[in-house]
Amino acid sequence: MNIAVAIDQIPQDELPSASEAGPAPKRIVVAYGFWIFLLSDIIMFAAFFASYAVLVRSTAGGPTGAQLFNQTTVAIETVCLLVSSYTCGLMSLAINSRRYLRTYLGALITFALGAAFLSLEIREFSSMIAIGAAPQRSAFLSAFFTLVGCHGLHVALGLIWLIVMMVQVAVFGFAARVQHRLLCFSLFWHALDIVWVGVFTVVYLMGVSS
Amino acid sequence: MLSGCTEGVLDPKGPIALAERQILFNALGIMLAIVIPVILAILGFAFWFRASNERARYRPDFTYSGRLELLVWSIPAMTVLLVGGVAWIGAHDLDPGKPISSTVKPVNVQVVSLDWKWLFIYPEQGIASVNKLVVPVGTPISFELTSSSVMNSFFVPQLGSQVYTMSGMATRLHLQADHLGTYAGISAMFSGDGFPDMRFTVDAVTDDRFAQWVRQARETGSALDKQTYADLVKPSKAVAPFTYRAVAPDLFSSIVNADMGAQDSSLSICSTSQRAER
Amino acid sequence: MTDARHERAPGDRPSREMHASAPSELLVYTIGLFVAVLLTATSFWAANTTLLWPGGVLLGLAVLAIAQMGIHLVFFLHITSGPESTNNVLALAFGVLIVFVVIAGTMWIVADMSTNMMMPSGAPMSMQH
Amino acid sequence: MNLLGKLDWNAIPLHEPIIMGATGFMVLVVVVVLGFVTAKGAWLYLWREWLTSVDHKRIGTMYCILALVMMLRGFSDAIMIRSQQALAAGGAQGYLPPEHFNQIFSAHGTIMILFMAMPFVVGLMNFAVPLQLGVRDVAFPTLNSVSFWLTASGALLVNISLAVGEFSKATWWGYPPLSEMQYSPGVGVDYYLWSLQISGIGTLLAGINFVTTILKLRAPGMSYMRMPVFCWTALAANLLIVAAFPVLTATLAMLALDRYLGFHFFSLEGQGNQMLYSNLFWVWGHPEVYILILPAFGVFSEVMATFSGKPLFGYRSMVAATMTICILSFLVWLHHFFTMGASANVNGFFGVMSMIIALPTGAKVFNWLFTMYGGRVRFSVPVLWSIGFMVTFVIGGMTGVLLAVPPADFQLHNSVFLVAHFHNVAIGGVVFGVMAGYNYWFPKAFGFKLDERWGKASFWCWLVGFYVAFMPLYVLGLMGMTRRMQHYDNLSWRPWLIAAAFGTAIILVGVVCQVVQLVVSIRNREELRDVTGDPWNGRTLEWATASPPPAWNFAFQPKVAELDAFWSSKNRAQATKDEPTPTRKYEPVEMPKNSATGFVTAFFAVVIGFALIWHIWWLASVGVFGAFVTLLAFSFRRYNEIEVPAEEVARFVRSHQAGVAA
Ligand code: HEO
Ligand code: HEM
Ligand SMILES: [Cu+2]
Repeated sequence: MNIAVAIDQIPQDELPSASEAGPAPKRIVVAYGFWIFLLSDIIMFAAFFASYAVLVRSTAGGPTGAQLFNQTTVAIETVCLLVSSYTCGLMSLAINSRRYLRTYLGALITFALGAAFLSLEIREFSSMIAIGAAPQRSAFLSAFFTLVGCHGLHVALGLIWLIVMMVQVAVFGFAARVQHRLLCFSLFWHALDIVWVGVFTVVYLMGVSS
Repeated sequence: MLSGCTEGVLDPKGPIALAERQILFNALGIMLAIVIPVILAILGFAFWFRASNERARYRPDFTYSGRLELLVWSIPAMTVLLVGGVAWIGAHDLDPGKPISSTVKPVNVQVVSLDWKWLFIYPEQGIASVNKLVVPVGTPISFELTSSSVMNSFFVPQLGSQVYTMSGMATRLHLQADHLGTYAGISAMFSGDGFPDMRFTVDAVTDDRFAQWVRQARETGSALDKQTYADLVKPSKAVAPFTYRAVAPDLFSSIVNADMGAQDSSLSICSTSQRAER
Repeated sequence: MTDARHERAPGDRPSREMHASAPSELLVYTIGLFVAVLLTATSFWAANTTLLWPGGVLLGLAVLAIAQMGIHLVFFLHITSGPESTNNVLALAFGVLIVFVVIAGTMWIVADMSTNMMMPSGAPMSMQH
Repeated sequence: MNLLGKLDWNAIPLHEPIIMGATGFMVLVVVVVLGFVTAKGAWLYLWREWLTSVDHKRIGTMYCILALVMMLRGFSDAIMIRSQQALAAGGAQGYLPPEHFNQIFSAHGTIMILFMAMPFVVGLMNFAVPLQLGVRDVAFPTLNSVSFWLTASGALLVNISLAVGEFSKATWWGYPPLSEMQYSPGVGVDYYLWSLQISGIGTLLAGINFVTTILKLRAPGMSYMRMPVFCWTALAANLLIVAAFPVLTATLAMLALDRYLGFHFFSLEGQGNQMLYSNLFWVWGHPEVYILILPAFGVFSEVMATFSGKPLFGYRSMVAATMTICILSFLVWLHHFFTMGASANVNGFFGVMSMIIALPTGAKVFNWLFTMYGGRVRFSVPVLWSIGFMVTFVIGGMTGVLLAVPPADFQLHNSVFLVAHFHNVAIGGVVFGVMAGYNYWFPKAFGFKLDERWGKASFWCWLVGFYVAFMPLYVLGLMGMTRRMQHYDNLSWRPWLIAAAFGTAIILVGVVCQVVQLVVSIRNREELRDVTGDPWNGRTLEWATASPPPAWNFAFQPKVAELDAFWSSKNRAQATKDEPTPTRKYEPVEMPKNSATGFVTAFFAVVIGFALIWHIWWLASVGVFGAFVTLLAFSFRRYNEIEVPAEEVARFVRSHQAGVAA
């Protein structure tokens, strides 16, 4: 039979609900896809958190968290990330209103804070390794370096991404596609903050207080 | 047909294996009661409603029926309820860590899986045996198990439950042999090249014979201390059974702890580096 | 920019036309930052104080962390319970469920086995002990 | 410093005749294929139309081809295991020494699960889901291509391990400490790690893509309760991918850190915890088997409804069952290690949870049953596979429930009874399912049907062969035979193992029939041609377009007002036959542009994987850099879409309609 006819036979009436509205616009599709990616990423972190929780007491005679962690550093790191999340939010506002200068400024501050966080973390890691508390020392330290390092790696990737995005803003302006990516970036950056809340609570604060 | 086969889990020689076989049969019976009718229905429906069958009524609108839907979910639910009950109660009754209640005093055996052989330490008797486990019948045997290197699983099918052996940990198992005889024991967890030869035999003997065996063992062979253990731990395949006249008292716990503290790590390192050289 | 019939993209705020009374976006971020800093400070305080019963500290830290994650979701990621973000919330709920199952399940199972196996001192176990 | 890391000529097992024979054969096949392509001058065509294609139909087809090729590889391994065990009884050692045998079964398990079954189900979803949803492509077409090529990279690495170095000897689980450097110093485990890691990331990206596609891209009017069941099962499977694969990624990363940098997650020293690996592995591993079976369930649902000439019975209950299985599959993983020493409460809890999965699964079986009831069942090849599945799967499911009873598992764990169980569900469920799907959608993909006679022959050989090959294993398991035995003493096992080998030979005939079926069908394609686009009297939207569908799938966006949209629209059209074709204005179609991103990224992924396996650090860095630059280049591409002119769309529709009328 005639297929074009067949499709036309389907009654076409009002389309009320969102689930019947047909394919969603690109911005929603992209952001939703990225949302799902973030969830999967957080599930990966969950596996590292679980491993950390299991191995936290397995110090093999080596140093414990309470002996190693410096709360002041962690507090500064936390502030860096929190404020960078805020400036990242301001950057999204600037993007929505298509203001170049504010966008660059927001990105710059976000980048600087992220980089500060990262350098603090690297300092912390290298000072630990210097006193023999390297990941090879014990299962606890393996789990610690992996969990915290994985978050740090995400921050580093975020910084590279941010640079690339600023170049794209410069090259393409606020093209739809660039805007979608910037939306994803801000989702990513905020999600890293959420993971960090888990990290500083479970690793640093619980590790020190118990 | 199956029960004629020797050496399997369907030919139990002790209370644990017996109970497990019963659970197996019960669960199977409950499920077959639903699975067989389902299979017959599939074949029957497919045959009757074949397109070429003029007599079958075509009912394209038969796509939902609340009553059938209820049935569809409740039949499996009933079965699951029954089998689930079996599983829950069975898991508790036959928990490998649960001692067997008996008036007879249990015999303790410490099991170490090595590459690729089994070491059985009798702490009370002060002897040890490789690849051969001798137990008195009618007496609960209380096992503590560990491994010198990779994971293995201690398993005597005719006596019942298996349990993993892992280095740095001690798992628990309780078995009992009710009949005289010789039973096959294996590792049920793949452990590398020598795995298929990781067999041992279980001799279930009378109390007298057991005492006699212990006496004999005390008189022959060498003593098992950290030095001889370091020799034993070297990888080897298909080792013929032999015994040790004496055992260093804390050997088992030092094997369990070998990799935990720094003090005695030589034990596990020596086994592993040699194997790695292969 | 988004079609009104469709749900919202994660991270997007409800469009101003639909919610004329919605607070300004800058304000939302600022409130978020403020509350997050407050919660963080409380966490650091709770971890170091001797005023609290030790078991309570862990509980308190956990609650504070969950609260803070919620704040981030609402104020920074703009997740709301409205009908136009049902899918976003559902996906989030699925993720949270899995995260919970993975972490709690793993800790439960390994802790249970460890206690069963008479692990020597310093044995792995869950952090709650 | 050594420029080639651990790699040298000794890595190639020149002294092993079996390996070299297999390698030679593989190389020969590759050379023949490449030569054929060159002779036909088809390189450019291949590059433009396939390797760089981002069309979901093409990618789906390539997934299926990859799966079929890997099935041959995995099946050859199975034949070797079976023949070895038929020979190596008593004192005999057979023809495969342990280090070789152990690689073979490890490779077989890894390949069958990750490089045969996974690509096959992902391929079917790729092909069918966007068509069924009535849309033009998946949410992220280029990402889709990346996913496919990453999966192919993993498969390639596994096959390279045959010729260069070795594959893992530590089973498809890779349990430490056996898989740690200490006990597996060779490169085998590294091949395992990186091939799984790379393909796993590809699969994860595919999962994200499909969840987004199904939730955000559907034809107007297609509310959730109007979605075809296959889409529902695909949604569930992809949600499981998104939730489970990150755990695999993390777990493998930890094992890699142990092996490469001396970390102590699972090692004996440093207080690592081997139980943690088993636990995390099965957190992924159990959902993984449902990722495989759920799409198969979807295929059976489509096939049973279509060939019974009736809507699926109990659609809502099917949807509910699918989503219940999706959630429950995350609550049962401990049933793979009941014998590790957990307490009775833990074992009991996970035992009971496992059984609860039998509930929705049972509901599904009954619903298929009632779909046949009152129908007119046409016994085409897809239906045969489906009915074969129903009968076989309930047996396999039943033995699964039996294994979920902890005391029974204490005795049957790691026995060949377990091997029988999972082949019973993996072959009787997944393989039968993908075969049904392959026969069902083939005419849609290529415009002609597959030969029925050879298809039926293949089905019967597989069915009978399966029973002969695996029922003996149930018996052997009860006789106390463990899995993974390179040789054994007990002579009473031997007759059963010979029977099993014989069954495998019957399956081999089935596999040959499949190959013949394909060749014969291609040769007779003109007789088997289907011009209508709807050879089976289908119900869902994929049958509403031409076969093969144009790149843009549908000239006009279909609108949906009920379940089984195409079926009801056909019925309605029959009632109002004489109405004239409404004249419609064709509009240009925007299509995603081809991209080499996937192919090139995956090329670098192979480089990275290979370099890491052989500790060639500089090469790994080059690979990372190359992959990064590739992705960067893609992100700077100015135009991602091309426009198909309205006239071309119109021309296609007219010629298709002319074909239908003729
Ligand atoms: C596609 C793959 C697949 C599927 C669908 C299943 C389905 C199931 N599996 Fe299996 N499995 C699969 C693949 C595997 N399983 C394994 C191992 C395995 C083990 C571990 C055994 C051990 O290691 O000792 C258990 C306990 C189960 C249980 C189950 C259960 C309860 C189901 C249920 O989902 C089945 C539900 C279906 C039923 C029950 C039939 C239909 C229902 C009817 C007709 C209703 C009425 C019936 C009843 C209520 C009984 N599986 C392994 C081992 C891996 C390895 O060790 O290497 C693999 C690969
Ligand atoms: C086509 C016919 C097949 C045959 C004849 C076959 C045969 C075998 C054999 C003999 C073993 C080893 C059993 C043992 O350890 O003693 C095995 C293991 C295995 N098979 Fe198959 N198989 C087939 C198909 C499949 C399929 C389709 C899958 C999955 C989708 C699969 C998955 C596995 C797995 C996971 C293992 C375990 C590997 C390990 O122990 O690490 N097989 N198979
Ligand atoms: Cu399972």
